[in-house]
Amino acid sequence: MKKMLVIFSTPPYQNSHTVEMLEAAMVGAVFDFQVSLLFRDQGVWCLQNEQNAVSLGRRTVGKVLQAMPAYDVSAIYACAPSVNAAHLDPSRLKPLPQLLEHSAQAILLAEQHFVLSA
Amino acid sequence: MKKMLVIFSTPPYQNSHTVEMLEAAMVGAVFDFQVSLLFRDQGVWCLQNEQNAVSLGRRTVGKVLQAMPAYDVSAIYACAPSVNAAHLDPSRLKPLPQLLEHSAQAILLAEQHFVLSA
Amino acid sequence: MALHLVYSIRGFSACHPRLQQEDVVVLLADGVYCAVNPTAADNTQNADLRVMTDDLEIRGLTTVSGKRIDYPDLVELCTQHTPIISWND
Amino acid sequence: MALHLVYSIRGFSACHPRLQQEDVVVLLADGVYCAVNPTAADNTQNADLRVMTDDLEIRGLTTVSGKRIDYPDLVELCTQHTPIISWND
Amino acid sequence: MKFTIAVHGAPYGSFANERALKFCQACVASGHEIVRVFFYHEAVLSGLNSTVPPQDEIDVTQAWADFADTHQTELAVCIANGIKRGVLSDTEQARYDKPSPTLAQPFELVGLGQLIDAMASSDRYVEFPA
Amino acid sequence: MKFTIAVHGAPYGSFANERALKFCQACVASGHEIVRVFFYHEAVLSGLNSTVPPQDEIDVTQAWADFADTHQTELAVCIANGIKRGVLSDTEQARYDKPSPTLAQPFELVGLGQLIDAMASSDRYVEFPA
Repeated sequence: MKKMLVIFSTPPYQNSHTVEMLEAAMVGAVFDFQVSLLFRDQGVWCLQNEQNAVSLGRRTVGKVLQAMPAYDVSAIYACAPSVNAAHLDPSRLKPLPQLLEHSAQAILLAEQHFVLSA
Repeated sequence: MKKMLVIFSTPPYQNSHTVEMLEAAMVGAVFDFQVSLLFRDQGVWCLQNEQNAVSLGRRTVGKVLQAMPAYDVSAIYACAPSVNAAHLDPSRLKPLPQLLEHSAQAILLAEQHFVLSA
Repeated sequence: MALHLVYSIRGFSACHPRLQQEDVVVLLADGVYCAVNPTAADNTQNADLRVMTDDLEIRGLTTVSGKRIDYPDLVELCTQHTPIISWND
Repeated sequence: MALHLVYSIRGFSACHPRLQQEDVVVLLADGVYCAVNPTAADNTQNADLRVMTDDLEIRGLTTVSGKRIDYPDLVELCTQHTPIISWND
Repeated sequence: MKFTIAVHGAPYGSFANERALKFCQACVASGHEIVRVFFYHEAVLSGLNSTVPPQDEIDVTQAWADFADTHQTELAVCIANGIKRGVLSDTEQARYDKPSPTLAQPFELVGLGQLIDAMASSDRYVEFPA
Repeated sequence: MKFTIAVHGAPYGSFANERALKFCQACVASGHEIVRVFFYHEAVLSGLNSTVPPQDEIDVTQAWADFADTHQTELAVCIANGIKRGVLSDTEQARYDKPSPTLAQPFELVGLGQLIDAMASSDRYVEFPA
């Protein structure tokens, strides 16, 4: 089974790439890739609860993210130093990520066949 | 006479905006605006000598910049702290900019009617 | 006095050292993260800060520093200041 | 071992703490500025660095650290490493 | 007061158009005049006549067209930035022998002089980056 | 070896296409196979048939078409990312009742499954960001 990691490093409404890359992750899972997501740097803001992009006329990233487990994208990681730097409470992130230090992220990267960046 | 400042904060080949904004500066000068350029942060790399974008099949930013004085865009400023941070030798920049500290940049901004950012 | 429209955290870092005393700073788009991040907020204590409510709500942000404004307030601020400078680093 | 394609100075900052010992780092596009900037270069001493000659010449950069490569070399490096990761912060 | 508005960010790629539209609506609601909306950089693509936005999402091109229709606002697409990105009026399509015009109504392809001209007669210039 | 290439950056806005083309040329010159070039995000616009590049600058769409012609390479434009940005095949143009098709030959509009499918049969995946 091929392993695919998708990395998110920008805040959710900087551009449309976050939603578009989540779609790629879903399709990867549908095609039986083992898909993981890693949120690092300002990408950790994607996990902030209670987003609502209705007033923008666009899709809400938080809602698309919460549909991921239904598509068998269940490994959701966040960079621990990035979560700290953003002063986010990790227990309130949604979906709840596994926190990884930099060294654990290096190991995660090394395990992949394919790495995509939003 | 209306004063217009164009600010460049990205390196010259990050995207096409640098060349496109230089075109706006030239047209501003043709229409008798008093046009200044300010290069700050990674934008100071636009002033690096001997660029050559022929292998990209695109226009060379350094050459477009050197045509600016012919269009009466003669006030070319660079952020002194940014030039230092990039370890650039200010005497070798082309065209030769006037170096401004942050406080002088604040005064320059305050004098403008219009500020454009690339 | 100038009006500074700050579109990102890095935009605030670029804007901040180039402010004059009477200038007003509007945090909008991803600039609103500066209003929740105490590290950025430290620097903002000298600045007259406004925060776009719309952009806070889109991003799920609630407890923030700075005076909240909406689009009509932003238009009003634009009429009171010149030049208007966008910071999008 | 992974191959890291670094497209910007900030991309290098993001890549560097996530490197493993045998990984190779290619500086290309605006990532080549890391090869002339001693501040960035300090961090690069532990990394096995390659620099795209084409991107140096486009930007007018000459005196740099790191081994220079061209596109055929980059293809060769890609065949020797997996995964291939782009850093474009 | 008179405003010149510049939009720099791509439709669907960025959120610049959505923000600029909200600003323009508030602007006219407060009794101000928008001399011209000028589309530059990737924002020229807001004037493309072939976009199909996802269901339940905003149609940026239509939203600008509706705004312009209601308030008689000029939607000006930079011709130099536009034609290289594929936004062609009937005239430009014929000139360059391309398959079909791609500029949506009521957008117009104009030179950069029209940006400077609008600024010269405006009290304020507000830019919406990507 | 077999490669899947992804391009993410806009033509004329970014330099992603220029870099990806150089990489692809070196790739086939070294005897490797490119299973598919997949255009995503703003790079879908590389498949637009109406772009008019500035004189003396590269024509990105034509350069890809020439490359594909020489090496029988598949140029795949993500259909979801493409139609929202205005890149329409004959079929999509008819389906959405738009004025004209805008997809250049020999680009094709395909689903995301075609990206994953190409990756599944490739040894390497290389991405060219904006």
